[in-house]
Amino acid sequence: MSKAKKFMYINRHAPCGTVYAVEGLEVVLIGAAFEQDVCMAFVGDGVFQLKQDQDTADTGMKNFSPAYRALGDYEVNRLYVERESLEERGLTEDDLMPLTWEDEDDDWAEKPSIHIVDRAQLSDLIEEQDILLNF
Amino acid sequence: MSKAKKFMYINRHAPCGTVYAVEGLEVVLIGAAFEQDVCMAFVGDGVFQLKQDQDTADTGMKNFSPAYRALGDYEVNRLYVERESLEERGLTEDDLMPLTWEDEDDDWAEKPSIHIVDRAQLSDLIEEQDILLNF
Amino acid sequence: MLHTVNKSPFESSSLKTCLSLARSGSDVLLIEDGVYGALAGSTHSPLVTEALEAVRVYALEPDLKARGLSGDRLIPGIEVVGYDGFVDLACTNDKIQNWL
Amino acid sequence: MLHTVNKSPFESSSLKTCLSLARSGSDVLLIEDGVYGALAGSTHSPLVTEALEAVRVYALEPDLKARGLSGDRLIPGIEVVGYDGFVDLACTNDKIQNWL
Amino acid sequence: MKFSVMVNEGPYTHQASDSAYQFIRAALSAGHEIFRVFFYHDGVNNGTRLTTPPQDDRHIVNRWSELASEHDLDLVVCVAAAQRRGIVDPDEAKRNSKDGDNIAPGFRISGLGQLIEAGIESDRLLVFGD
Amino acid sequence: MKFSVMVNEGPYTHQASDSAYQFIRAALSAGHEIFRVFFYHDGVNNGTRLTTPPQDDRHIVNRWSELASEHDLDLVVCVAAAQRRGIVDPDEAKRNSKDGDNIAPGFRISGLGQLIEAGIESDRLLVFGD
Repeated sequence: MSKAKKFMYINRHAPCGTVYAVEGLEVVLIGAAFEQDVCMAFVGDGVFQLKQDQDTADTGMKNFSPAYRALGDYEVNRLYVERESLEERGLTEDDLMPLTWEDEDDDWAEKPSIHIVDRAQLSDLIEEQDILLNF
Repeated sequence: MSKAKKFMYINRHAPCGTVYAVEGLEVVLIGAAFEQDVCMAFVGDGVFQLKQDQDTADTGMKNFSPAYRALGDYEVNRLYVERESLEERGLTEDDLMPLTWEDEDDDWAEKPSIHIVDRAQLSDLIEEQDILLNF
Repeated sequence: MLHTVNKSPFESSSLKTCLSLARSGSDVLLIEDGVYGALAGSTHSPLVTEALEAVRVYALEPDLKARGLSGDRLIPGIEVVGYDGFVDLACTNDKIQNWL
Repeated sequence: MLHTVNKSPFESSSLKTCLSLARSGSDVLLIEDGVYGALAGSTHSPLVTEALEAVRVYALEPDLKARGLSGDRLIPGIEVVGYDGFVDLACTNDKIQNWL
Repeated sequence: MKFSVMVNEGPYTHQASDSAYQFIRAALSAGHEIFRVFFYHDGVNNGTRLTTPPQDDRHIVNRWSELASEHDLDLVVCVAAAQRRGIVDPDEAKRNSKDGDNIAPGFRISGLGQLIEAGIESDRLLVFGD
Repeated sequence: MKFSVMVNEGPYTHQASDSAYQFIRAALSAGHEIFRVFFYHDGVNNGTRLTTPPQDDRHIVNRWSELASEHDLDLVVCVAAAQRRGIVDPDEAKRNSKDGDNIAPGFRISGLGQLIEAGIESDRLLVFGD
């Protein structure tokens, strides 16, 4: 196979009202097996996907939010969250699930997966990619 | 059957990007047979449904916009268009299809079906209805 | 009259359109992604806070919880109801406009 | 880089989000209901006019015609292309971001 | 009170079908009557018996079928919308020369008049959709 | 140039399927290659042979089948998304104990890996959806 491509999954939908978030996560987890260069971005209502304490029991819907915690195990450990999107929604980083991954090159140190970036930084990151998929 | 109910069909979607406009029109035309008190409102992007000169040939999609001209024959002759929605979109009444109906109580005089109303008037009209369906 | 709004005000104009057309004294119920409109401290909060002077605003608790939103994060004056409360609102109001 | 926007700016935040993240020199193609963003004299026209200083904006002609929008109603500086032009834009740009 | 409910989106993609289901359950619990549930637009996709969702998720179609059976609900799929989207019962399959059908138990296919009738005959009509 | 296209919405409800079709036709006319068309989310609903749209409208499903036949296109329906929405081929019908299938000619059901592979193997990946 040729050189790895850079895949960015841009999450722009809120988690429960539509299926995009959960079916997007399924793509990311399957895609992780292909040894490409993978990252995720959370923009607009997509930042709500990472909100702590989601509990869908009273809606009868499946709670898939714990699956984000598995991303680190799949070596998906660069989750970029747009600062402006958080601020517009009255959220801070403390509202988000504390997602981490273990760095095997650093004695399995636990490191944060979530990186808060501003709009200009996100714009640069988007420009670096080869493949962009929105969920 | 009991006294006629007041049905208002509120059209809020643009005509071609989604099926709501055309499937909404199908409801209105079928519903006309039930001898209820029927009117339509066009709000937000719904005002684009009445735009003149729609030509879908190059998209391969069906052009259903001529069907609005049939509404008068089905005695659906009160089409309320929100003035503010037109203005926000840079449109005027002249951009809309000239829809008419023939008034059998007035020697079949041809009368306009489209009535431009402002937001406050539309709000009052909504309040008068029994059944509200959005397309 | 009962109005329901099911879309996020950050991505869709539904809430704004609803509040511009709902008459004074109406009930407005936020459901599904519409409950994000109940969040305090957002760019859309002032719109809802202002609307509360004319209409009652409710948010559906199961949909709030599903999205990790608790009562202390909501705009003061918004009432939280369950599906039973939704049914009650649909009974006490003589007509319903669902802003889809 | 090519960005496509397929939603009306009057009902959805897609165009605004796209323009806030598209870098200078990008191509932005309006398709489907996104072509309403090309309309001159609307409340969203200033946003697009301003963006034209940094990016090229295109609108898909079949989608404009389907909606009854002709060239003389568009914001000056927007280029109208057909599906063949869409294909060309997808070739000349090395990557594509579809703002769905 | 007599309710009718319109469902405009298919299973899973939007929450509409879930919300409608929960509303109806709550209404039935409170002793209200459900005159009809009308499936329109992509809502007709709730009426296929061919779905197999993940085992740890709710089965939206079966849930409708079971609720219909328990409470004798009238679940009506719009024929025009169903034809565009491929939901067919044995009659429709025959009429349109299809080699099979996919309608789920408890659903029936009928015309848009059933929606208007629901509006006329019910005290309240609620709509869930995109 | 080698393109792949992802379609995320079903027929008729959104323009996505029409736009994807027109784009692919234009790309083929210009001499480009279509590596794969991948149907995800409600896009899987493009792959049912049970639709019967009005006679004066385009037949979206048949149009895909015909284009696939003419140009040997690879039309892949995501299995996970299809299971949630009731699109099945004979194999899937057997595996999930369904009494029939509804897949349209020219479509095949496969996994999400086919999408990732399309991204890797193609020069460009375009997405059409809601």
